[in-house]
Amino acid sequence: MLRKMMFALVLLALAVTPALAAKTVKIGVMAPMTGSWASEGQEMKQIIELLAAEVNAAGGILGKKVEVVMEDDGGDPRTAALAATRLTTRDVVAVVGNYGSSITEAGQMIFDEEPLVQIANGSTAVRLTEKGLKYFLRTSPRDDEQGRVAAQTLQAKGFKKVAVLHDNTSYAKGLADETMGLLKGMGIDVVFADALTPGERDYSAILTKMKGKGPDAVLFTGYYPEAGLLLKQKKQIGWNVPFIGGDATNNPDLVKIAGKGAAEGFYFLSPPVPQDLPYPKAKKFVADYSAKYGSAPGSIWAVLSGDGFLSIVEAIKGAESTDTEKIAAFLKKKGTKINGLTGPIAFNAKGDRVGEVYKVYKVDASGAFVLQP
Amino acid sequence: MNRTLISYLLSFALLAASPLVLNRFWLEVLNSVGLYAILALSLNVILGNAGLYNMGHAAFYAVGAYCAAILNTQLDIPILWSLPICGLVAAAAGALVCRPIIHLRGDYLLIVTVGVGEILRIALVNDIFGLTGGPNGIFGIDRPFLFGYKIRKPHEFLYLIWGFVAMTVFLFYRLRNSRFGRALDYLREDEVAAEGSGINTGRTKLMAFAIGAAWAGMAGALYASKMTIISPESFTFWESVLIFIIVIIGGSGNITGVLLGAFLIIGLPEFLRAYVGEFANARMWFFGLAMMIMMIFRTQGILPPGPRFFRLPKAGKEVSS
Amino acid sequence: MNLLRVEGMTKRFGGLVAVNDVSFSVDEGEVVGLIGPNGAGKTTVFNLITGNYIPDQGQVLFDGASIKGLRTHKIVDAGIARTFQTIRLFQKMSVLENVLAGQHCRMTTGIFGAFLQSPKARAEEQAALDLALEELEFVGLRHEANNLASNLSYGNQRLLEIARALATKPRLLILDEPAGGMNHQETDALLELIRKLRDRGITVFLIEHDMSLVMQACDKLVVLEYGCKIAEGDPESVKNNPKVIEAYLGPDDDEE
Amino acid sequence: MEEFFQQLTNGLAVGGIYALIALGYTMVYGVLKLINFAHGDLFTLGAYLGFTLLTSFGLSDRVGPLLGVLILALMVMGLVALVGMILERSAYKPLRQSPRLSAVVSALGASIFIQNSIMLVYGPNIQVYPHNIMPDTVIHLFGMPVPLMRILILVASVVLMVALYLFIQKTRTGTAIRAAAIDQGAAALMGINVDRVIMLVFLLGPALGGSAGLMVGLYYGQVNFTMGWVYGLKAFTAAILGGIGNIPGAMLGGLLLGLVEALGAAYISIAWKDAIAFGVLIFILIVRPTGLLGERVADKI
Repeated sequence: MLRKMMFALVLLALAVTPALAAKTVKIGVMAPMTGSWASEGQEMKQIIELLAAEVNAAGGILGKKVEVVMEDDGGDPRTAALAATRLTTRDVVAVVGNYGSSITEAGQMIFDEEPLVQIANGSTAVRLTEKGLKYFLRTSPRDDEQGRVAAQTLQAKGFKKVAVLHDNTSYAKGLADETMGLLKGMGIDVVFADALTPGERDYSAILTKMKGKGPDAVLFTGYYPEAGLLLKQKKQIGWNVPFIGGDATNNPDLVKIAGKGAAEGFYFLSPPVPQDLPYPKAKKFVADYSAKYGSAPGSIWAVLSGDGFLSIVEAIKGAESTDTEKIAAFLKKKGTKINGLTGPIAFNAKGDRVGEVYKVYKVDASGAFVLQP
Repeated sequence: MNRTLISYLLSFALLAASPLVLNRFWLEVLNSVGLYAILALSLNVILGNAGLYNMGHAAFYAVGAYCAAILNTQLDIPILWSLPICGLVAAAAGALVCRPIIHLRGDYLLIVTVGVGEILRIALVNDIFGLTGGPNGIFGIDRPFLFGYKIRKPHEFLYLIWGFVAMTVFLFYRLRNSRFGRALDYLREDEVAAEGSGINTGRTKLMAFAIGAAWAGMAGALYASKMTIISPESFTFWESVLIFIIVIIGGSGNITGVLLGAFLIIGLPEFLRAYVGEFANARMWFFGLAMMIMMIFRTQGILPPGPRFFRLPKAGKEVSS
Repeated sequence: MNLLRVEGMTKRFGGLVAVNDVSFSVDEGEVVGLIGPNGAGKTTVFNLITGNYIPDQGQVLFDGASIKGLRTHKIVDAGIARTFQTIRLFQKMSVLENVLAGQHCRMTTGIFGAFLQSPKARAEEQAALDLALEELEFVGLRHEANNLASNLSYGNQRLLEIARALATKPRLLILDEPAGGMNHQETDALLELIRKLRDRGITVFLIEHDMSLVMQACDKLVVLEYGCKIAEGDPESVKNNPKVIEAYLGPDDDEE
Repeated sequence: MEEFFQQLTNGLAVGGIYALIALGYTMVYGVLKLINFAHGDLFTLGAYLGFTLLTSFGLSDRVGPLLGVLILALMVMGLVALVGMILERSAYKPLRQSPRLSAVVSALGASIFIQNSIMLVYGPNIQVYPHNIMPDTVIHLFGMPVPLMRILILVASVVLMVALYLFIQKTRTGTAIRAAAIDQGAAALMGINVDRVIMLVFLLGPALGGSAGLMVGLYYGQVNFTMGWVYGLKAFTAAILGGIGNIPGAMLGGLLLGLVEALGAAYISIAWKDAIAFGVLIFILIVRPTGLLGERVADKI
């Protein structure tokens, strides 16, 4: 019984952490550092720390150094809500993250009530910006935009019968639903629509079933590990059908998993990868990143978190304040253009990124991602 | 008995005073601990008292959460009003699901409950009956209103959740020291002897599941209103495992032990979050290590239950307990 | 009149016929013994009566009504209580709690009653405690009420099982080797207890290997061998039944 | 009809892996009555160790692919067996006399620990096996395209399973394991060193799990640190399906589960595949409460 009280006392003592006067500008990052999505989170951390070092080397913002405050959302909503609350107690002026729409949503209201500006990176669910939240923005495009591009691509390539496969995550299903809705209007038949279980290894049963339906093309809206396996196993059962993926398949590991032979000819939609951008900023970033960590960044989503970070830095500079109202107003102001890693960034009043973001890529025989005209 | 009561009163008084010194984060941690305390106490009835291996408790938690969410978003029923309904629906689900599997023993029951939990989660993901919103879940759930006052700040939830915990502890102590509570003990100790002493073991098991499910369901409703959005990701197999771990580590069958277990298992990772900052990705590594060490050094859990004794009159006089 | 009537009861386990077409009856107020060599199927007969097993054929009538196929707790509820050959107490619980188990089926407080603790529920709980203590007093274990069951001696554990069975307020008490593991003194006390039971109007049906106890305690004996009944009658006639002597007691064996 | 047979081979390939992992669960369970939840993570460990050995020594370049993989498999099995034994000594042995579920929680702790250790050492990214190790050949069986690797994997798992079965049934040590599984106390009285038996079981089970990890790595090419959780739960389901503690049961359960998944996905729904598999499990347990080959234990009253 005493134990319980002692525990409570210890909790009390530890909780009274000293709050020092702000000598730095703290920017919070919500990322999955543990759990199934840890690879995304750790890359987000690397990218943002690299960018922060560059900002600091260039003199910081408002005469102060930038400090990155990481918080692990564990990739699950409950932990994310706790992490968000903790971040609100750590004197941050704005937040980057999270990866995953449902994870973002768990903390969204907490930041809104604080209030803090939040710029999400891997959160494409349409509804996130449809709630009328004043301080929420995102650098990632929305499912409906990608769905539109996906449907147009399928139409442009002249496919008449399409199979749609997702993985029953919020993101992949959202994209699949958006696309299927549009395909109907275009007179394209969806001959197959189902969801695989992510994290498994053998998708032969699904491929065999899909093959039986005889589609002209397959749209897979899930993530690269499964996409890679699907491509590899598709080749093994001797099925030669074009595969098209969503932006979550944009990861160099896709080719490693599938093998060059199997990956060749795979199309996917994605915001442009930094390597392909004409902007010097992007080129410098890729070079710096590769120099520091040994390889180019793999996940487009992690790169988008870098864009979120840069947007906040620029907004604080532009607004000359760390006040939430002012940061948000600056970001949403018409005419604001931030020089980001994935090109110029501008936001509309809802907090969505404006402009054509999606490009079509194709994997060539050497396994490289080639931007399609 | 009195010492226990005093410690409880003191602890709850401390909790009630905690918003004075704790910041929002720690209050939210306490809220999380409170929710899991309710879940673990409810599983404790099934696992700790009745000795039925249930590793799918998140299923009932999910039933309650979705029930509250659907009632609230579709029929505008306030969360706190829907609380008893959620409890009843979850209890019905518990009794219904367990009816055919109740005769399974030990580990066979364990895997079947895991299966039930997974089937339910998959059903939720696949938007069963068009009610659950698929992988997106349900959003826009109202915050609870108490006497016309909207509960939304961490410390307000602290009082709501821990008030519910206090009520649960109070009722479950009564339950444990009742005819039903004893029946669960008999069942756990020796099913054949219990049946032979005239206890309807089949029905008792079902009741245990129903009570446990009812409380898990109400915890789900509280969770739904606290998060305002729920999705199947919150009700995975891991969630069931977590609740299971709390009960065993706390001291299977002991209410105080289970509460301590909730502090430890839910509090520890947040503790690590705050104090191993540099090693954020090693957080769960420490956690796993701590679990092993804890079990090795306290094999019965933190506070294993003791036998129940009655205060007896001197021989020949009347009994009073 | 017959309190218990078994008619043509048969039970097979796989190819083995454990109980073969056995019929007998137990009258109200009697003490009846079921005897036979090891493996004769005595405990199986008990298990068939108490619903732990269900007979393949035949009928079990209690107080004129069929109890065949009922679940054990229903049969207890109907008024048949039992003890086990291998002691099955709730070892980690107190002696008093063990006896309270028997009271369970005579109480009505449910889950909501437990939550509310209404005066009625409290009164019922108190009455159950009182009765449990009375039964402990009856078997002579009251002073052990707050001891753990596992701390009792073997003989006392058997007595505790009887107290637990008595707490169900049975009309028929089935004892499976009640003297097993008891010393002489304890056996004598047990004999006394069985007589007291009869005085309370409880019918007793027991399996026992201790022949002196059986001969002194029982009004009637039923003898099994290889699952078949070979004799039934008062102890004196059974004792002199040549079939029994041959099959069970053996030509040179003493009663002891 | 061709699609049906194709699905059968799909199911058998997945089921073979399940069966191999399930053996580890069932062996440990048989002797210790412990659900070793860390077993799935030992499987992952096997996959990662295979990856390291493969990429750092360039084994197959020196001795040719077949011999290379064989040596690799032996090394991986040995190392994972060693880890399994250390795990048993440190996390389970102190709990042998305690309530069963305490050991289960210790096993869950070990699972989290191993999984996160792997993440900390290798990083959270997916690791991809080199591609050129195994032949990419696809052969045609009755007109069906079947990757050669798939057949090899099935053959390898069957060989391992049969070897284990013969070892358990025909050797003295195997008899000791079976005896300890039935009654540890009696086995000890008969002069069997039960402690050694347990150690042996914790060498064999993890070795098989590790070999399954290696196979998954070699064939599917992709491993990540959380995969043990997915495969572990499935394999545990398979072990229960066959009757836990029963070695042929684990094999049967694994293959059956693979088939149910493939056919369920093919003819009912892919999204509901796992629900169908669990539904079948529950149905079978309702009809046969101790699994397909599990012994029915009647209560001695």
